[in-house]
Amino acid sequence: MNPLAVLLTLSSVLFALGLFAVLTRRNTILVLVGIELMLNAANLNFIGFWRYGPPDPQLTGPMFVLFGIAIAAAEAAVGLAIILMVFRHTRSTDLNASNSLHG
Amino acid sequence: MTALLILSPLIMLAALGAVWKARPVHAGLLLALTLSLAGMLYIALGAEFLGLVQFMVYVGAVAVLIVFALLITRPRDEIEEIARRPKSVGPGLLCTLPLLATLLYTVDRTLPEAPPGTADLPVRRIGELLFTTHAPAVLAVAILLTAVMLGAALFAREPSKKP
Amino acid sequence: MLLTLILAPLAGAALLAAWRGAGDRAAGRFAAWWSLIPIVLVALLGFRGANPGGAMAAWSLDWIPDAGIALTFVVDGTSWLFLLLTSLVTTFVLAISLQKGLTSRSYAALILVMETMLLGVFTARHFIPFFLCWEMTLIPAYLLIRLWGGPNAPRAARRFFIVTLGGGVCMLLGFLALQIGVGTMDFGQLAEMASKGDLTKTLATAFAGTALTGPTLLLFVAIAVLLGLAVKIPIVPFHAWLPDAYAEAPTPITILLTGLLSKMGVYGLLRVFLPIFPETFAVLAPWLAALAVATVLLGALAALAQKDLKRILAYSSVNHLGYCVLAAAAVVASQGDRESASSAISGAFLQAFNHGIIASAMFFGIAILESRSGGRRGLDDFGGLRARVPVLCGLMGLAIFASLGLPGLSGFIGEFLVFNGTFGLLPWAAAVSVLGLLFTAVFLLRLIRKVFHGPLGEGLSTWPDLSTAERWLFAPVIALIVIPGLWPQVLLRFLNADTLRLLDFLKP
Amino acid sequence: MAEALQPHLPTLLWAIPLLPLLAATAVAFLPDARGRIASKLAIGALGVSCVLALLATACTLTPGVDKPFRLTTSATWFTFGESALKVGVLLDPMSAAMIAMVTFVALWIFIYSTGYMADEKRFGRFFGFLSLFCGAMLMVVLANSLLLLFIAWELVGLASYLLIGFYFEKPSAAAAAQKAFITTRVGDMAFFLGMIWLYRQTGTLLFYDGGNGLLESAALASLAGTTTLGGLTVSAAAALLLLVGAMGKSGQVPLHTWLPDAMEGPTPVSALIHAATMVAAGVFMVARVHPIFANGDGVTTALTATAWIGGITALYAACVAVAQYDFKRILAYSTVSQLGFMMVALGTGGVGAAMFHLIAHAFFKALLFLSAGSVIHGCHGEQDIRKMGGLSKPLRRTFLAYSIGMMALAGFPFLFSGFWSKEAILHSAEIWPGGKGPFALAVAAALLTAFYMTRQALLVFFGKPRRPGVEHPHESPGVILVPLYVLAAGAVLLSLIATPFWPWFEKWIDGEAARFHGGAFGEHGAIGLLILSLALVTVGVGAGWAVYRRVSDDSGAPDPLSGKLGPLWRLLENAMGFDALYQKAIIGPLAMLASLIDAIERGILVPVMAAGETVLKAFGRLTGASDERGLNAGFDGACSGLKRRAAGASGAQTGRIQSYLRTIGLGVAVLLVLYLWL
Repeated sequence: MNPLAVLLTLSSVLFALGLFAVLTRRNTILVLVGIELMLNAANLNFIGFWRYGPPDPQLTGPMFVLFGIAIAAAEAAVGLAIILMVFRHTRSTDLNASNSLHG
Repeated sequence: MTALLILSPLIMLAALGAVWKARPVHAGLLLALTLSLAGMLYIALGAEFLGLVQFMVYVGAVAVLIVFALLITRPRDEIEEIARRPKSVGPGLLCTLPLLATLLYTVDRTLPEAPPGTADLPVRRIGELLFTTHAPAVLAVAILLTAVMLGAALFAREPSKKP
Repeated sequence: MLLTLILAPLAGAALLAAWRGAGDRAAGRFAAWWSLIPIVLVALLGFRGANPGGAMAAWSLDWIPDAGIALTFVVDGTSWLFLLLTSLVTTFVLAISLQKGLTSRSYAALILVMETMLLGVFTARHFIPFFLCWEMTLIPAYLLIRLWGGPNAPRAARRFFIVTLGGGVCMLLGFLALQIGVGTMDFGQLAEMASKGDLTKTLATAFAGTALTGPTLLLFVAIAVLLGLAVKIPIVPFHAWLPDAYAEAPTPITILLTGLLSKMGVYGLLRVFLPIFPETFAVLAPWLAALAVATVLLGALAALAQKDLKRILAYSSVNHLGYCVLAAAAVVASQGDRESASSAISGAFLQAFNHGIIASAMFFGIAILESRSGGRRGLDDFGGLRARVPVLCGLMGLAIFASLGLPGLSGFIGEFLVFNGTFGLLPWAAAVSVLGLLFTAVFLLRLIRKVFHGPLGEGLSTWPDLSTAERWLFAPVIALIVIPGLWPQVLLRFLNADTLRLLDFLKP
Repeated sequence: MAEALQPHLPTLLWAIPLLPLLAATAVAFLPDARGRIASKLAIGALGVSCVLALLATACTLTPGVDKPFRLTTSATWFTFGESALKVGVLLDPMSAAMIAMVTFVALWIFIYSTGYMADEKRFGRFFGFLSLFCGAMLMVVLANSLLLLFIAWELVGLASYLLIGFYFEKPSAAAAAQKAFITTRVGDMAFFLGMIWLYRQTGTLLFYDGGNGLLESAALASLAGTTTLGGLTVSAAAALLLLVGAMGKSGQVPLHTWLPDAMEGPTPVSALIHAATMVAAGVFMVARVHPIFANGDGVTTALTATAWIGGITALYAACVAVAQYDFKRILAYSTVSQLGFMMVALGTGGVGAAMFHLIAHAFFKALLFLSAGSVIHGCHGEQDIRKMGGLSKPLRRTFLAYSIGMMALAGFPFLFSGFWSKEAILHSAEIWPGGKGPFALAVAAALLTAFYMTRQALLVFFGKPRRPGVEHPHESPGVILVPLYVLAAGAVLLSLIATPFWPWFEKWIDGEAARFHGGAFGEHGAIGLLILSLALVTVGVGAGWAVYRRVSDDSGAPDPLSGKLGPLWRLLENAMGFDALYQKAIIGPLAMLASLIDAIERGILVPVMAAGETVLKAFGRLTGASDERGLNAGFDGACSGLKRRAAGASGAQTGRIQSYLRTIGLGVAVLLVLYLWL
C-alpha cells in the first residue's frame, strides 16, 4: 500500500468532516472546531508531501506547517474572542441567532 | 507505515466524533484527541519537531481554549442544547460527499508509485531557515500574534459599566 | 515621496469627510495643521536638490498601456517652485479662513481636494493626468464660490465654471487631435518631436484624407490649447468671468483663485504650450504679443475705473499675469537671443510665484478690512485708516508697493527680468507695456490715498489694529515678499537649469 | 589714516548706505511712543555713516595721480539662465563728494528735526523715513551698477512719497504724495527702458568693471556703433530715455509739477529731500552716465537736449517763482530753476561745474529751507509771505542765516559759493559749441533769481509787520539755529575750493591735480563773463529793491507787479497752467478711457458670455426634455420592475452564514461534479 495515498485519504476525510461541521453545526464554537479540522487536514498534506516527496533542502512543507499552526492559533484566539463578544450581546452561541444581514 | 495504518482510523473516528457529538464539551474534547493523535502521526512520520509544536499549540492552547470557551458559554438549558444535533444534514452531505469523492478519486487516480521517503527534519535547519529566508514572515507573524493578543484581550474584556 | 506629497491633502480631505462629529473650528484647525504636511514634504524635496537630469522626484504608472496613457508626475526646479507656492498659499488660505471664522468641515475638505489637484497639475508630464487634475480643480472652486460667496455668487460661480470648462474642452480637443494624429499625449515625447519639426509632418500624414495641410492642422491644435490656457490665466478678452468670480468669492477663496488657479494657466503656457508648439510660433507670434500687451494695458486701465477694492485687485491680477504672457509672447516671437529668452522665461516664472504671494497678502488685507467694516469694501467707504490701524496699513502698503514693482521687494525682480527679456526679443511690446507699470502705480496709489490717507472716515474710529494672530499670519507672507526681493537667487537657483533645458527645445 | 583704511574700503563703502537702512528697519519695529529712541538710533547710524563717508572721501584725495581715483567692487546678485547680474559700489571723487555732502547735510537736518518736529505724534516714524531716505540716497551715489542705482532711486522715491504724505490726514498732502510718486514714475519708466536697452546692447550694467563696464570704451563703442529708429545711435536713444528719468526726479519741465506740491511735507523734508539731495539725484545720474551722453562726435543729441531742457527749466521756474506768495513754494520753484542750471552745465559739458553747483546748492538751499522752517515755526505755521514782514528784528539770528543763503542763491559776488558755481556754469554754457540758446536762458534765469530772492527777503524780513494773529514771533531754540549756522558756514566756505584761480573741486572730479591759476581771468572772455555776472546780480537785486522797497503796510494790497503784468502775472501765479493742462489732457482722458474700457467689459464682454450661457442652457433644457420623455421613462419603468423582482429575490438573503455557506458549497460541488465526472 502506498503510504502517501493513505495519508492523503486521511487528510481528505478530515477535510470533508471539517467542512461538514462548518456547514451543519449550529454552535459557533463547534464551527470553529470544524475549521481547525480542515486546517489540520491541510497540514497533514504538507507533511505527507514533504515526507514522501523529492528531497527538499529548503524544507518548504514543514515551514508551511509551522506558519500554518501559528496562524491557526491566532485565528482561533480572535474567533473565540469574537464569539464571546457576540455571546455577551445575544446570550447565545447559536450562529443563526446573529442574522442581522437578513435581506 | 505501521503507525500510519494504526493511527489513521483512530484519527478519523475521533474526528467523526468531534463533528457528530451533540454535547459541545464532548465535541471539544474529541477535537483535542484528534489533534493529539495527529501530532503523534507527525512524530511517527519523522517530523518530531512539528509533532511537538502540534501538541503544544493545538492541544495545549487551541483545544483547551475551545473547551474553556464552551464551558463559559454554556447555556442554562442543558437539555435543549443536547437536542441541538447537527441540522440540515442533507444539504451538508450533499456538499461534502461530492467533494470527498472527488478528493479520493483524485488521490487514487493520479498518485504514482510510492516515492522514496526522506525522514530527516533537523531542527537546527528549521531555525536557520526561520531567521534567514523566512525572517520577514516570522516578523509578520510576530506582529500578527501581538495584534491578536491585544485584540483578543480587548474583545474579551468585561464591558465597562458606563453607558 | 512625490505620490505622498500629491495625495497628502486628499487624505486630509478624506479624514475630514470621515470625521462626522467635527465642529467647524476643529475641522478648520485640523485642515490648517494637516496642510503643513505638503509644505514639509516640498521643503524636503527642495533640500534634497535635483539630480543631473533636473528631476527632484518622479513617479509613474502605466495606466492604460494600450493607449500609451501613463500617470507620469515629475518634479523639477520649476515645478518645485509652483509646488511651494501651492502648499504655502493653501495653508495660508486655510489659516485665514479659520481666523475669519469662515471655515467648516466641507469647506476645508474642498480646499484640500483642490490642493491635491493643483499639485497634480504642476507635476504632471502627461496630458491625461494634467487634464484630469486641471478640470478637477474646477469642482471645488465652483462649490467654494457658490456656497460661501456673496449675494451674486451663484451666477458668478456658474459663469466661472462654464467658461473655464469651455476652455478646458478646447484644450482636450486639441490634445485628442494630437493623440489621434501623433499617437502620444506625453509632454516630453511631444516636445521631443516638436523640436525636430516632426509634429507637422506626422499630423499631415495622419489626416491625409482631409483637405487641411499639416501646418494648418497644428495651428488649429495650438489655438485650441491656447484657448484653454487663455481662459485660465486669463488673457484679454477671455477674462470676462474673472472680476465677478473674484469679487463674489469669499476673500480667502479669491486668494486661491488668483494665487493658484491662474498660475495653472501661466504654468501651462510656459511649460506645456511653449515646448510643444514651436512650429506654430511664426504665425501666432504677432497675435499673442498683441493679446499680451492688451492684457497688460486693459487690466491696468480697467482697474482704474473700479470702485470695489476686490475688483480693483482682480483687474490688477489680470495686469500682473499679463507680464507673464508678455514674456511668453516674446519668446514665441523670437528666440534669437538666448540670454533674453532665458531672462523672459525666468522672469515669467518668478513673476507668477511672486504675484501669488503678493496677491495673497493684499487680499488678506482686504479680508481684514471687510471683517472690520462688516462687509463693505468700496473704494470710498474708508479713509484715513493709517491713523487708526497703522500696522495693517503698513503691511498692506508693503504688499501694494511690492505689487507695483518697488525694487527691493519681490515684485520688481520678476518684472525686471520679464522686461529685460521682452525688450531684447520684442522691443515695441516692452516699450508699450511699460505704460502698464505706470498705470498700476496710479490705481494702487489711488487705493492707498482713498483708503489709508485723508481724514478718518465715519465709523472707523473704533477699529482695533491687527490682532496678534493676524500679525502672525501676515509675517510669513511679508517675509516671502521681502526676502526674494533682496536675494532673488533663493528662487532663481531652482529655475536656471530648467530654463536652459526649455530653451533647448525651442531652438528653431 | 587714509592709507590704513584703504584695504577695508569696499566693506566700509557698503556700510555707509546700509547703516541708515538698518536703522530705518529697526525703527519700523519700534512703537510710536519710543520716538526719542528712534531719533537717537537714526542720528547715531547717520553719524557713523558720516564719519565713514568723510574717511572714504579722504582716500580719494590722493594727490599727484593723473587719472581719477576709482575703486570698484562687484558681486553677483543673481543669475538667470546662464547670465549673472552683478552689482557693486563705486568710489570716485564724484561719489565721494556726494556721500560727504549727503551725510553731512543730512546729519544737521536730522538734528534740526529733533527740535522742529518735537511735538509730532509720529516723531519716531519720521526719523525712520528719513533714515530710509538717507540710506537709499547714499546707495544711489555709491552704486557701481545702473540697476543698483535704479533700485536705490526708486527707494528714494518711496521715502519721498512717505515723507510728503507725512501729514496724510490732510487730503492735500496725500494727493501731493501720490502726484510726486506718479510723476516721477513716468520718468522712472523711461529710465527703466533706457537701462534695459543699455543692458541688452552691452550685456552689462556695471559702470566700471576693469574695461568691460558700461562707461568704458568697449561698451561705448558698441553703443555708438548701432543705430536705431530715427537715425539715433543706441547710446543717444538710451541717453534720452535716461534723461527723461532724470527730468522726473529732478523736476525738469515738463515733469516738474510735483516738486512745488511736495512742499506739503514737513520743512526738514523739503530741505533735505526736495532741495538738497533727492532732487539732485537726477543731475547726479546724468553726471554719472555722462560718458554715454557725450558718446559720439561733437555735440551729441542727448547733450543738446539736456542743455535746452535745463535752460528752459531754469528760466521757467525763475519766472514762476516771481509770482508766488508761499514762502516754501518760492524756494521750491527756485530749486527747480537751480536744477535747470545744473542740467545746463551737464549739457554743455561741465560735469565738474554741475557737481559743484549741486553741492553748493545743497548747502545754501538746505539753509534757506531750514531758515524758512525757523520763520514758519516762529510765526506759528504761517507760510504766506504777504502776512509776514518786519521779521528781521524778532528773528535776528534766523535772518542772518537766511541772508547768507539768500545771497549765495542770488549770486552775490566773491564770498559765496553760489556765485562761483553759477559763474562756472555760465562759463561752460557760453563756450559751448552747440549754440547760445541755453546760455541766454541761463543768464535770464540768473537775473530773475536775484530779483525774486530780493523780493522774498524784503517781504519777509523788512518793512512793517503785517501779521494778523502773530503778534509775537519768537526766535527758535538752539537745536534749530545751530544747524543753520553750520550750513551757512558751509555755503560760504565752499566758495574757496572752486574759484577760477584754484579750481580744485573741478579738477578733483576730473581726476587732475589742481594748480593755482592766477591768470584765469586773462583768458578769452572770462573777464567779460565775470562782469556780466556782477551786472546780473546788481540789476536783479536793484530791480527787486526798486519794486518792493516800499512794500505796502497792509497785507491785502496786491503785488506791485500784478497790476503791470496783468494776465501774464496770473499765468505765472498758476505756474503757467501745467497742472490744469495735465488735468485736461492726460488725467481726464485717462479716466474716460478707463470708464470706456469698463463699460465695454460690462456692456459687451459680459453679455457675450451671458449669451453663450443662455444658449448652453437652452440646449441643456432641450436635451433634458428629450431625456425625460425618451430615455428616462423607459429607464424608470425598467427600474421599478427590477425593484419588484429584487424584493422577491431578497428573501433568499436569510442573513445566516451557514445557509450562505451551504449554497456556496452546493455550487462548488455541482461545479466539481460537472468538471470531473462529466
